[in-house]
Amino acid sequence: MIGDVFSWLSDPTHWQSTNFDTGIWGQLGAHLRYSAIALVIALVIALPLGLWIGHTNKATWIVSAANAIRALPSVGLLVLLVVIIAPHFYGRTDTGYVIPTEIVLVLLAIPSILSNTVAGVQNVDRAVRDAAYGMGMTGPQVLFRVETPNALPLIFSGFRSATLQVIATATIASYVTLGGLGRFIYDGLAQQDYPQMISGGLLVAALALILDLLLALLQRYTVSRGITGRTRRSDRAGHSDEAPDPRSAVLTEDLAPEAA
Amino acid sequence: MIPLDAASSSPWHFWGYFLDHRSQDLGYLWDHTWLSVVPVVVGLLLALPLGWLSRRYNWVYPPMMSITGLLYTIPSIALFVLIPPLLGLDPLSPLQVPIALSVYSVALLVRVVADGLGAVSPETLQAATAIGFKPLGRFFRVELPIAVPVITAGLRVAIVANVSIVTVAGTIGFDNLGRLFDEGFKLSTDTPYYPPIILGIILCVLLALVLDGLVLLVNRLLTPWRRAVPT
Amino acid sequence: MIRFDQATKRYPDGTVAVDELDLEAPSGKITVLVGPSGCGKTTSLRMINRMIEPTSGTIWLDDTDTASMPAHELRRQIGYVIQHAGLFPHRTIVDNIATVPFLIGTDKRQARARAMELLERVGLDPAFAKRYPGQLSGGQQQRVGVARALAADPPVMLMDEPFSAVDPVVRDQLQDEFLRLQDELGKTIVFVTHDIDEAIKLGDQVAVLRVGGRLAQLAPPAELLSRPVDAFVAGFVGRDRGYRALGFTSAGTIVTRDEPTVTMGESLPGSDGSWLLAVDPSGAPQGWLHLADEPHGGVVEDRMLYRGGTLATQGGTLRGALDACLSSPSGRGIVVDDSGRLIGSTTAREVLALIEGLPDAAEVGA
Amino acid sequence: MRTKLVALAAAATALTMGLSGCGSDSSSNSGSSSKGGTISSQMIFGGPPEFKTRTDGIPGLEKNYGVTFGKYTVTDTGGPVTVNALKRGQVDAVDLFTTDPAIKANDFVILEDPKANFAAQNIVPIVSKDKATAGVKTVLNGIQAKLTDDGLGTLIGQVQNDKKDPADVAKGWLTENGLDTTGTGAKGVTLTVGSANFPENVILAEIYAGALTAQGATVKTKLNIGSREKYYPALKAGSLDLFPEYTGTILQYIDKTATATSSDDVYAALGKALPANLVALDQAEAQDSDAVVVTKETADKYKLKTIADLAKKN
Repeated sequence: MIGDVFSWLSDPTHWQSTNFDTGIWGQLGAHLRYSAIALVIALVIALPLGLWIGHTNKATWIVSAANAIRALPSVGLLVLLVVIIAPHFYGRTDTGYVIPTEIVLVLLAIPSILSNTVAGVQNVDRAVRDAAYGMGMTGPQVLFRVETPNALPLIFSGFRSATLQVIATATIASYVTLGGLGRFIYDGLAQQDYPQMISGGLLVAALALILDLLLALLQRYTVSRGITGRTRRSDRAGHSDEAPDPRSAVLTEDLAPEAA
Repeated sequence: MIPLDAASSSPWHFWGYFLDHRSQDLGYLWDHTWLSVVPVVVGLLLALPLGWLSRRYNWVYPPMMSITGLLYTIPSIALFVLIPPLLGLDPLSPLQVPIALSVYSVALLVRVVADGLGAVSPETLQAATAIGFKPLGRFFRVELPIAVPVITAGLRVAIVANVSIVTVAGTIGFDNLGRLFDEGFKLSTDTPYYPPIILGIILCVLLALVLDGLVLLVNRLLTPWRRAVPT
Repeated sequence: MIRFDQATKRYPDGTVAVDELDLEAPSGKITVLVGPSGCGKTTSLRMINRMIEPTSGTIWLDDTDTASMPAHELRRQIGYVIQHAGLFPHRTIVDNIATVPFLIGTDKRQARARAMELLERVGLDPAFAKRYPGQLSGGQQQRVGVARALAADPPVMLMDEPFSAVDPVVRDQLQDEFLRLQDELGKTIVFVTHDIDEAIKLGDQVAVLRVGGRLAQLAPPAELLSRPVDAFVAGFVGRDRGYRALGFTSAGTIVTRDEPTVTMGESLPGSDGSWLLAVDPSGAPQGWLHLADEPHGGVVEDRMLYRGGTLATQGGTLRGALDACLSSPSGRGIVVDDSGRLIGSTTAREVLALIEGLPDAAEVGA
Repeated sequence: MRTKLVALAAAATALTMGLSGCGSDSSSNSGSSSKGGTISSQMIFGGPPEFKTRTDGIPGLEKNYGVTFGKYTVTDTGGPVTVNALKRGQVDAVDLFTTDPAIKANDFVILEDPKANFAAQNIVPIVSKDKATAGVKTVLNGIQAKLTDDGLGTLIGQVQNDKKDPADVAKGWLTENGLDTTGTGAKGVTLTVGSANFPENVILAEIYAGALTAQGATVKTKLNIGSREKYYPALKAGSLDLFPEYTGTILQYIDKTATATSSDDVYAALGKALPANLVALDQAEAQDSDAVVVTKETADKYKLKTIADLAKKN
């Protein structure tokens, strides 16, 4: 079986698109496109909102509400939105399926980013915030020059776990007939072509891992060394050198509302 | 005839739909419940020794966290289809779903257990040793109870996540509440057929709430000392 | 000059943190606000830079009503040091120090150069400049905190329990350096502490506040010790205030007698007395030897020393002189010069005679 | 709330459009010229994933009629997605089941299949030999005799469009055809009826179950079982006793090399291919086979009657 998967993946015709069929590169592009759009929209909504909530400590109920969205089954939501929205589109377009998919992916990404951003800002040491105001910083200066840089590790881990969830869930776009790497999984299943199905699974997992790695690198170069503890002479003990793990984000964001 | 049709397709007809298909829906609910719970229990049982090892031996911690972190990045549908070839199961084996979910639960809970155990203060550990607990006794009588609240938080995440992930297995033909979505989708011919979809969403959310509540309840029973403190 | 004029802070729930406070912190002096927790000392301090807005009353900064300008502009003219330093973890030490100059738009290079200067001024190695706060000890962070407050050369500094989170030895050191720095800079400083000893050590004047935010007494330290206005202040100032007041009175030049010594590492002389002072080759006292315990002809070693005695500095306070006598196992108080070399010894009786010879107990420290 | 979501989604779409359309399965139909300008080369075909690779799917259409489509869009297995895609112009030709009531409802045109690319798919009950008593056979064959294409289409319409419960629909049909008379013909037999998870198959299973129960059999149902890979082994192993099947597909499933296409040939071949413990009862007149379906406008525009017409030059 593993040999079959390998030969499926190493067949160049499976990578190239034809007029008739979309290959791995094409579906990879579609997968990335759906994911990127959802992540950008989620970021545009959740990041400013999270910074504002964290900074002002107002409307914290929004965080709880966003976390409640997690209990919604994404497949159910997708199907619901598809049956509502898809019939309104005519012609050679898959917009009627893209919109529901993007809504589901955005809703999926928002809670992680939002709650981690809020937690990140709120977790900034009181003394640090106090000092910032005491130095004569204005509210926005405190937010952007002090709170945001210090919240970056948590914001990043929120974004990383959102990315993982979105990449994983974008596969179910194929359940409602769209492209993306999920196509290989659902098609392989229907065609009883298990090497194709397993290859699809491997491709999605590999994509998730690679993106997470890239984000980890980005995080490494954007977050101040003073916060990561990645300093030449670290005098911290324990596991401070260990790279932040996306799963710690999953935890923190869910632990946060309980602690609140 | 037509008003009746409109009514039976309305989103509010989900209860009538449930009554009409009670045995099937209860079957889905039951499948969904055990698929959500059993893997978390299995995951916890595996995560306890692994988490303990990562605390007991410092060198175990970083690789353990990397591996479990890596497992958690694999999308669920990918894991469902990757499990059979890896374990030599039939591609349609019904075991792949609970196994995949157990893998996630372990991946999530190992860190939680390790962090929970790490949260026990050194003073408490020294005191326990001084009183005369042996390592195993100390683990079960002192460290584990103190780590319960942190582990509980992890269990809540795991179980709520499972309820949602199980529906994905419904799209590739496994019985659970996800099948209601499939059904609604298939019957949404000219106009949307809401009842099974809405019913599925409601049952999933209720199941998540109930299971979450159960974990909290068990947590309360296991940590009587926390009730004395106002939160 | 900072002046509180009927300044009051009342919270919506009715609690009064500061009640019609009238207080003046003179220019170039250190005014310490001290009192038990809940006395409103920190609230009072934070009302000056409007981290807390007064409910009523006015606070004047020289001739300016502090409420007359935007809070952040006011704050940029006032140095601010807080308990845990509150350094920005994401910025290097040098950039932390240059925070306010950056804010007011000073040229970056100039601001950093000034920050480097300040780093040395607060006694830190310039090598620290590129490090992050997380790499510094608590005491070092607090020095950076002081440097940051000084960066824009504000005439006024507010310090909120800046030294209370560090261990006693470091605290003592920081206090001494702070006083030295203030000698050079002559800032107008308002300093909050809950530690009356710190208040007495640092303050040019000390304001004791009572719970509910009322001023109990405002006086120079010595006066506070000798003439507490009421039972509350007396109780707060503490039981051994008479003894502590000696800390503000110079002992003058103490008449000493020569003290026989033995140098470390040399062999023990035959003895006629029971206690002998050991010194190092430079003449700095190391501790006392109890000759009766030691074999004749043995070599003086570290482990033989009794180190209980404190040292009095010639030209120091009466408190120091008396304590040297009282703490010495031989009963002879050791007096040293400024560089720590032995001058001679005195006794408690002789110091007491000096105290009794003072013109009037009430004028102690005046 | 909903308007907001839609607005938000509209923004998402705008972004989608802005970015390149690469990889989208149903985007524009570029590059049709390379296919030599046949009608089909300018068409997008919609169908289930397996139709792309099945021997009677795209490869069969090419082999038998020389028809190649410009692009393939995956929809669903003869379900609403396929119907809607055709109706709303997302695709031009689709794979649907002949019994689908949506064909009539939407005035769709089934293209004739003169070369029998699609094998006959007569409805046939597959039953365990040891449960196939004379009484059971009589009851089931009685049903088979009454199953017609039109009748089946009506039943599916009641489930799919009117959202009636398959059990009720089955009961109504039995009453209508006088097959719900109580009796003792199947008394003493205990069996489990299974079905796949699409409406028509569920209705058939309910019909079988209802009639057998009326005739005194003890019947359990296990409906909506997923794919054939799941239920066929159960049937073979005896945990299911009765299953409504389609002659062509079940034959193809058991014997991948089968070539029979006409109803009688397929039925005969199936009788030989079944394992010893299973037996096929009478096949019904009713068929539910795959068909290439287009809209009336398309058929008129290109004057399409048979699948072969798709291979004509435009």
